[in-house]
Amino acid sequence: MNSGSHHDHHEDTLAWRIQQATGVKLAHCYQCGKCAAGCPVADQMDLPPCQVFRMLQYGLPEYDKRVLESEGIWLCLACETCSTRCPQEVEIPKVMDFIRGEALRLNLAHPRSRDILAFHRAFLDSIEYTGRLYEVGLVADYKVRSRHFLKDVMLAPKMYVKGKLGLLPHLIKNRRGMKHLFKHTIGKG
Amino acid sequence: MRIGYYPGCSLLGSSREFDESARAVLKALGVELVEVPDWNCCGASSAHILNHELSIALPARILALAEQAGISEILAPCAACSNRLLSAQQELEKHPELLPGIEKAIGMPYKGSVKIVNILEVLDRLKVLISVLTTAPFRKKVASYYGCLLVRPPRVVNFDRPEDPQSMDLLLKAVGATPVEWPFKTECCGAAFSVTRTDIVAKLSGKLVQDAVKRGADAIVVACPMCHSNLDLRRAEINEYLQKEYAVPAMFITQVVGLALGLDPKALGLHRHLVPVAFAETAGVQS
Amino acid sequence: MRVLRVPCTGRIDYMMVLKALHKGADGVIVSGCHPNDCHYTSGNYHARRRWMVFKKMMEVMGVDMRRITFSWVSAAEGARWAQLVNEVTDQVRALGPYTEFRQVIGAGIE
Amino acid sequence: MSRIGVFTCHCGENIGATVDCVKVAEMCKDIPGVVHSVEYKYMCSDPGQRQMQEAIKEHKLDGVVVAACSPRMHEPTFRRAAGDAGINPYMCEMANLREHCSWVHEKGEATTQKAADLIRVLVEKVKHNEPLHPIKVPVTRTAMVIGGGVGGIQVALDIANGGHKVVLVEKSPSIGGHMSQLSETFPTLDCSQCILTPRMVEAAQHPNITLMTYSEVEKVDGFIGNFKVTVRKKARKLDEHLCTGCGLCIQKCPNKKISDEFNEGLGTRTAIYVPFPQAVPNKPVIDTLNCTYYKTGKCKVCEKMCPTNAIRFDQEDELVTLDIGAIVLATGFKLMKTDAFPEYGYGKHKDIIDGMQFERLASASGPTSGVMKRPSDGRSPETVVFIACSGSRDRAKGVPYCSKICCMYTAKHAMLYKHKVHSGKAYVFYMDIRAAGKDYDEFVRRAIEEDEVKYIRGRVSKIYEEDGKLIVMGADTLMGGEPVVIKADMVVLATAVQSNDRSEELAQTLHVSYDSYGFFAEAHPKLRPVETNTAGIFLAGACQAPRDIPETVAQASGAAAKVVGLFSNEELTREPIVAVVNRQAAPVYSTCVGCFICQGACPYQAIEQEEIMARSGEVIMTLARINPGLCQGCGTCVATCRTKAIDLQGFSNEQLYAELMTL
Amino acid sequence: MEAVIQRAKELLEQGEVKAVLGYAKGTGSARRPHFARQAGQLDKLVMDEACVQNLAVYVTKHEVKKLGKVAVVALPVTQRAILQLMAERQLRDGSLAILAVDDGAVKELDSASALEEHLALKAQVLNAKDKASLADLEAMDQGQRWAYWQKELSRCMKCYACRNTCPMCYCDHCTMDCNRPQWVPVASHGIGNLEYHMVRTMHLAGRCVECGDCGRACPVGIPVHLLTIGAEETVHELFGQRAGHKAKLDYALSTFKTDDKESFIR
Repeated sequence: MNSGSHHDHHEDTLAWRIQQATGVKLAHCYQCGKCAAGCPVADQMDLPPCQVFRMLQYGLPEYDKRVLESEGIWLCLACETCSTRCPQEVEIPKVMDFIRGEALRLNLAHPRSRDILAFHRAFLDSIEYTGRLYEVGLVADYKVRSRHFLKDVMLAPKMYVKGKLGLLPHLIKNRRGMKHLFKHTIGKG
Repeated sequence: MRIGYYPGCSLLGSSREFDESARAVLKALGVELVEVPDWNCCGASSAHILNHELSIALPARILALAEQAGISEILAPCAACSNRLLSAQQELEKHPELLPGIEKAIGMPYKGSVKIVNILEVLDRLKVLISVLTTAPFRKKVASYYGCLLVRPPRVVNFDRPEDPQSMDLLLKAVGATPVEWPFKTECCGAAFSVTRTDIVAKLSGKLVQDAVKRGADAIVVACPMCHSNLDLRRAEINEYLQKEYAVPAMFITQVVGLALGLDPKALGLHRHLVPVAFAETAGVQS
Repeated sequence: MRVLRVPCTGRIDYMMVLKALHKGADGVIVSGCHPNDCHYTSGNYHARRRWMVFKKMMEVMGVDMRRITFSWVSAAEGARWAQLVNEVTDQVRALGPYTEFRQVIGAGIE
Repeated sequence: MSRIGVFTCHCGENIGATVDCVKVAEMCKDIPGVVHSVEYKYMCSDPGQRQMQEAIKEHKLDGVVVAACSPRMHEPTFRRAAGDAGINPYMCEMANLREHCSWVHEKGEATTQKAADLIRVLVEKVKHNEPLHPIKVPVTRTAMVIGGGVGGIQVALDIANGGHKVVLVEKSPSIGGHMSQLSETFPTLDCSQCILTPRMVEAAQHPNITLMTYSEVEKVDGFIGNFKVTVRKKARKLDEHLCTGCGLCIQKCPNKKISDEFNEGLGTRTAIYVPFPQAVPNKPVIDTLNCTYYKTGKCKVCEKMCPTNAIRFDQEDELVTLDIGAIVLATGFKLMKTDAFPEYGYGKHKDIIDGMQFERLASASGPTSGVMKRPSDGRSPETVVFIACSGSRDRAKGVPYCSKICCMYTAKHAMLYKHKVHSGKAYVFYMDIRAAGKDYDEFVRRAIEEDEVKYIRGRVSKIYEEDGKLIVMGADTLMGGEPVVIKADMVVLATAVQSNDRSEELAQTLHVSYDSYGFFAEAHPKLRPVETNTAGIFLAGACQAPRDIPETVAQASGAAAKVVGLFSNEELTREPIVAVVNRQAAPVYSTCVGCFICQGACPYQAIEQEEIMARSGEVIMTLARINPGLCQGCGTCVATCRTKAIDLQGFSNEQLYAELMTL
Repeated sequence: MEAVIQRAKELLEQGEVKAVLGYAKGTGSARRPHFARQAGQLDKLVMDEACVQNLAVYVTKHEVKKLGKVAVVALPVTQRAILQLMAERQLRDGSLAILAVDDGAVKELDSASALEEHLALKAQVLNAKDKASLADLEAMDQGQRWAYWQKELSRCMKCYACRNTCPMCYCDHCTMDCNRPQWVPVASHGIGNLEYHMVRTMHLAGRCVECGDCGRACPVGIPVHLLTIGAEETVHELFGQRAGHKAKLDYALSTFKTDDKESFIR
């Protein structure tokens, strides 16, 4: 017996790739706007979440590109307010995660995402080499990557005084295991 | 009571006082903590942005290490850590096909048998004991601030109710505090944008500080290191954004409970805050 | 997938399941109205007990019970029925022909 | 040897598009016993049926298989046609090529082969069919209507005016239902009570209608034409015959602070009360949960005041059993409560109300006498936000369906508000405006164009309270999802229409089907919308799905017509699908061993004992016998019988075995 | 034993019963059923550990019923079978004098209610050997169980000894003999054997008194009693009902509870 679901899959669309990777079906979104209404950063986004979904629903290359190039996708805080309240139970942050990955893969990430990306990369590098987050190293690395050398120069000494900044990294014992872990996940490329 | 313990990176650095106060309070309540040996970072707010598998493998390694150490229940005080651990555990439960790849990456078997709990859940179990042992009731008006990760997404964390949660309020009542009725218990503070988009943090956290004060709170009580650093370390930026000097301190729930139990403010790391807890020294002598 | 119509789950004699296997079915779905929702008041409650005992007996005999699916689907649940049939047919296809049982049938042909 | 005819239907494209019907008809000719096999575009059409009838005569067929759609649709059609052609109607069976084959498979050789296989199975069944004869049963010409809202009243009046007795059962103290709570009705804005109360009075005074208010159905036995219904008459704690409805008891009751259900908690009532001034019957009940006497053993003020000594503190519930021929369910709906909305404060904000509460605020007979006052502090709200689809079309809240009435009543609410507070601002958050109905869209346009209600297309994410205002955080999807924040004085949630409390329990009592939301299921969504799957039980109104007043009343009249039609017969014929215990010649008599295990399995107490006696009067054996009047043909006894002594006509062991062995 | 013989003698001599059914010495150490229709034949009666057969199988036979009231030397399994047969209306209440022998004591019971009362006093315990065998079966995986039963049943020649020795298989017209339709193939081959034992098990689930006679009767040593006893234990676990304990029919498969618990129906 056939399931009867033999629609054409537009494999070249972002919507299809999202469904494959996250299981989220874009068609579930009926554009009620509740996500945008509750999103703490919607007013800063060039495309609020419901607009991102609207564009993806078309399945047209020019709209997919606009989504991938948007700044808004980098502002999502993954606070899950939208998905918690979504009447259609769409896991929006999961989709945002995936779109960001695609934007990077296709070299379409918004220029202003550079800082955010620099932070995340520095974060992961830190744990790849030490196993745990080394905050001083992270901030230094971030500064180099983002070229915001002067950012937070005032905060660090205060934190140090309060005993909140360790100058030496915490190293875990099995650092080779950590390298192995990165190699077999993000490093699979 | 014996329970596994996963402090997470923040509790070793910028939120050291959360670790200190959690250990102090749980010790006072007779809970023995068994730290997960050679634990690693959970990936927190970065791994899932860049790579899905990595975001599962990092927590999976922690849980597998806990399993090897014979830990059946693990406390992750950091809300971000407990959220990531739970997400990874459920993702592996829902998609067993991912398991071989993950086990290969972490170089260990993973069973998924460890139960993950947050600090409020553990304190909630000890609530009766806490109220009995309270020697210095915390007679302050407080804004209990849960943030995002403790209660959302509800299908993952399955803890308290997603809007207007109650567990921290009840705990605070148990130690003599008066929680204010406020609508921003689970609004986002700006989370991981602490370093990169401080402007957004100032705005979102600013809204929280402003409203808490307006509703008469003497302190904002948190259970998440990220929330705490945004409300405390970023207070200068918040005040600049709001064009007003707000001095309301942000305290960890463990610090509040610790004070109520009569523990030494220093042992609770209260001196580490950038926004001073002005009443900390006197809190102990109030009745 | 072939459908055999009976008025009520209460009418479903376990012999019918055995005969379906005998005729070479690789999977069987036994289905009817939800408990409490029987068109004939309580036929499905009796059926439920019968299935509980039957399933255990089949397990003791070593029959592969992944091939027999019991389910409640009401007349108002078309989509659920379609989903069930798709899932079960996929599952049974994945299991392949029930060769163990077929060998026994083969032994019966004189 | 059987002479069977096979008639394969294309059902237009329904079967023909994926199944090669011509080939199927050819293949069927090779089935042993089949002497005639043809296909036709529409077998159910007149020429199609005639073709079958002619073939029966011409080829002297003794059995027929019609390979077409589901037997649920056309089995009666073809059986009647076969019967008219001279063979026993039960010698006709249907193979379901449409639902079981063509609709679920793609075009191809395998699909055609499967179609032929399905027919083969039914041919084998027909070979084992026996001629059967319908069973006649008498009809009790009294109807019961359950639910005394506008739908139930309409059903009762229509049946009563058709000349038949009706018992109208209502669980609350008065008939009238939700409609009696409404202020005005869309799209005409006429007063709800003004049009409803005359109907209530008419029902109460009709000689053919017996009202049973404050009563609930406990148990239903029997079958179409012959139900036995047990009704619990809850104790009003007064003698209805003595009570004149003077109301002195109510005036003097000291306990006046009880939350008033009729006013949706916005007002208060006494412990002895009538729900509303126009209640029918206008006889009070004592709320024993709140009455001081029942709580403390002291008070009895009402008893002292009553001029006719009608109060009966010791009155108990009474169980009444009635003979009923047909039942109509008109039990209505309930609204989702505001506490189901975490993001809107779990119902803790007094000024966030639901649609029915707004009706009471707007009603001249309501707690504010129709003056707009918000519940928290009684101030006139200057800004009101109405939120449509609150909980509806929201799978996260378990209600994926559209509640259907909210678009219209929200427009009405906004309009009523604007009429009462001219300077006020009314905002409506909506997702779609569903205003299909006579004068409906015009009504919504009037709200927008003339009364200047601001419609915003988007959902509201959160509402919180700040400085005495409700901060409504929405978004405008027509402005690219831009966040919209409105500081409101009052928020009205058009909450979802849900099946009534305990509707599933009632459905189980009546053995009718219900959907996963607790709404009663109709027998066919298009063609049998007022019937249930259980013969003799009908539906009207919102107990089946969300409905507005005009639809409910229309459906009520439809259900009444069905009942009146049923009552136009002296006797009913029932399908002869019943169980029988075999009988054989002496000395065997039957393969029944008389263990009577079947008795426990029968849901209908249809299995009796029969003693086989010798001429001497000595009992040789005691065997089971099935009363065909009581047996409904479920077949549970058949599957329970070890010696296969019981069989089910129409689904016999031989028939099913033949089908199975043809799979 | 003396007490039993004594009482049996009285009953027989006073004409209260027409015959006494008990055990006598058989070949070797075996015991066989013994019908005594005169007092003189009573001396052959024995009662010892070797008396295991469930004598209830004889009391439903037409020949025995025709005799009139009969006294039966009844082990607990026999008592249970008789009570179940009365509940299933195969024996008239009062048609037997039951000489209950358990733990050496003798008690005369002449009604179903007396039997029910008597049986309620003692818990029904499965013997250790059968319990262990059932546990072994349980421990196997599905494939192993299949292989086990296929091997065992391959020896079955459908002699129906298991059926004939069973007190609950009293039907005059067994399903096995039903040929319209022929549900179970007659021949003793793979499917025929498998289906026969499945049907026998289902027919006895909730009715088996766990005497184990079917297993003992099998000439080729197939442990068929494990099937019926296993099914009876399943019924007891699932529904808390047991065959042979109630005077009024209390058959698990013709009753139900609305909250019967299962987890496999989707």
